[in-house]
Amino acid sequence: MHADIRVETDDFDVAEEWAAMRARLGGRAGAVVAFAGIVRDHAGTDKVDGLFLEHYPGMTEASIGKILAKASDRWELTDAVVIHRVGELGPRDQIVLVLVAAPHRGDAFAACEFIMDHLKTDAVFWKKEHRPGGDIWIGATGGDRERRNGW
Amino acid sequence: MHADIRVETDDFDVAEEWAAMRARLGGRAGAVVAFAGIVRDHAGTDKVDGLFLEHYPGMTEASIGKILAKASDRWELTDAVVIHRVGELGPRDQIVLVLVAAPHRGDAFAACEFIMDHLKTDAVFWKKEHRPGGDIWIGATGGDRERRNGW
Amino acid sequence: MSSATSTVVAVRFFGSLREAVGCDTVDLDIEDACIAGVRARLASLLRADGLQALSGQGVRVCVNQTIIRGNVELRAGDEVAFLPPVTGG
Amino acid sequence: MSSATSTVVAVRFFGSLREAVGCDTVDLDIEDACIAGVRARLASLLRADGLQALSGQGVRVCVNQTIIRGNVELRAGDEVAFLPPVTGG
Repeated sequence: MHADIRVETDDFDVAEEWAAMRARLGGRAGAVVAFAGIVRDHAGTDKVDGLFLEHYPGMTEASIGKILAKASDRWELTDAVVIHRVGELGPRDQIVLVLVAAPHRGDAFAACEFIMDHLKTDAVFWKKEHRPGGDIWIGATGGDRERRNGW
Repeated sequence: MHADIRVETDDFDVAEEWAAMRARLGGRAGAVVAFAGIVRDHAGTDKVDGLFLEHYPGMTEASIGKILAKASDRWELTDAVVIHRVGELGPRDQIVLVLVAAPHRGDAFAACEFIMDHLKTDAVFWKKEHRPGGDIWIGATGGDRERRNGW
Repeated sequence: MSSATSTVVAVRFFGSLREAVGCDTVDLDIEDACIAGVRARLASLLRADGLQALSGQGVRVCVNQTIIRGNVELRAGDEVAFLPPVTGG
Repeated sequence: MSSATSTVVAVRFFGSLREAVGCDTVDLDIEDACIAGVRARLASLLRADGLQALSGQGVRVCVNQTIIRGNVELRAGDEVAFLPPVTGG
């Protein structure tokens, strides 16, 4: 499996990543699934003016690598790319991209969602939301942990 | 929900569709999931030289519309695009694109997979595979029906 | 169900049925303005294997792009279609 | 566990802990070359609220980017990090 993990402050270009993955695919891959996370302008009923994302260079990439390895053990995948942004992000900014290719669509869907659910709970990032009432550091929610533990 | 259904012989450009959807998203959408189906060069152990896809203009689009309506009843979606190609396709050609945006990632993943599973069984298309031993018309497989009935 | 005057309907065949019948669309002048009338007319036109394919497992019949079951009445200009089992994506 | 010679390790704080402590990275000269020695040294440096945050629920300690449990020995040049609960995406 080709795997690519990047943590960057710059925005990513889904088109470019998609085209690069497609160029790597042989005739074996029948399915590509992409997930992009986008910063919302609210959390529950609270307005959110933006986010600050922090990571631990080296350890963060390794934590994502472990998630990809688990996914690759569990499903037949041909390619996986994870790009996660850090730094200051505003509403509507892209924050994360997970791109997976597989021979069969069931594997591609499951692996992409598995990777995303584990990024929320197991990847080494810290997220602070800028709300009108002040900044709040966010932990993985109970719902996030339930989703992860469901796998 | 914004919905867009297209059945065309021309290839589609994922980058263009993704950008157009992103431009339509307000601050409410936190998740975009895309599925692209790609023609494989084999089916089981048989080599596949290509496909011919046929549709029933009008009825095919309506059958996809019903699938999107079911998905939209079941999950909170902000946008859905389905593009399905018809005509002659070769190995590695793109065949179908399903793009879904939603406030939450669970809804986007579930709806995209639901739509794709139902396209396989309920959308009005006929598919012929060109194999070295001759052409074969393909029906939805038992696996396809199981996946659909699992929803 | 039968009428003295004749009724012209369009009959379409898709996928494997189009190949089995050897025809895409045919305008049929039917005496009995219903699906049974279409089948009777086709029986006098088609070769046995093409006709048999139309009664194959999973074949569905549409009138004006809506799947119907059993026999229904038809009017002039109606479009009847024979659909083999579908598969997309 | 204690040694007569002192050991310099880098200590890093992330996320809410970085803010609570008011510092990103500090090089500590510790007498007792282990995690307990780091904590003892931090107790003499930090304000009470910063120190308390380091013992908060879900805080994990890493040595050279590997999460450890309990006390472990340290060598000169080791990197110790205090991580609050993570959340990505």
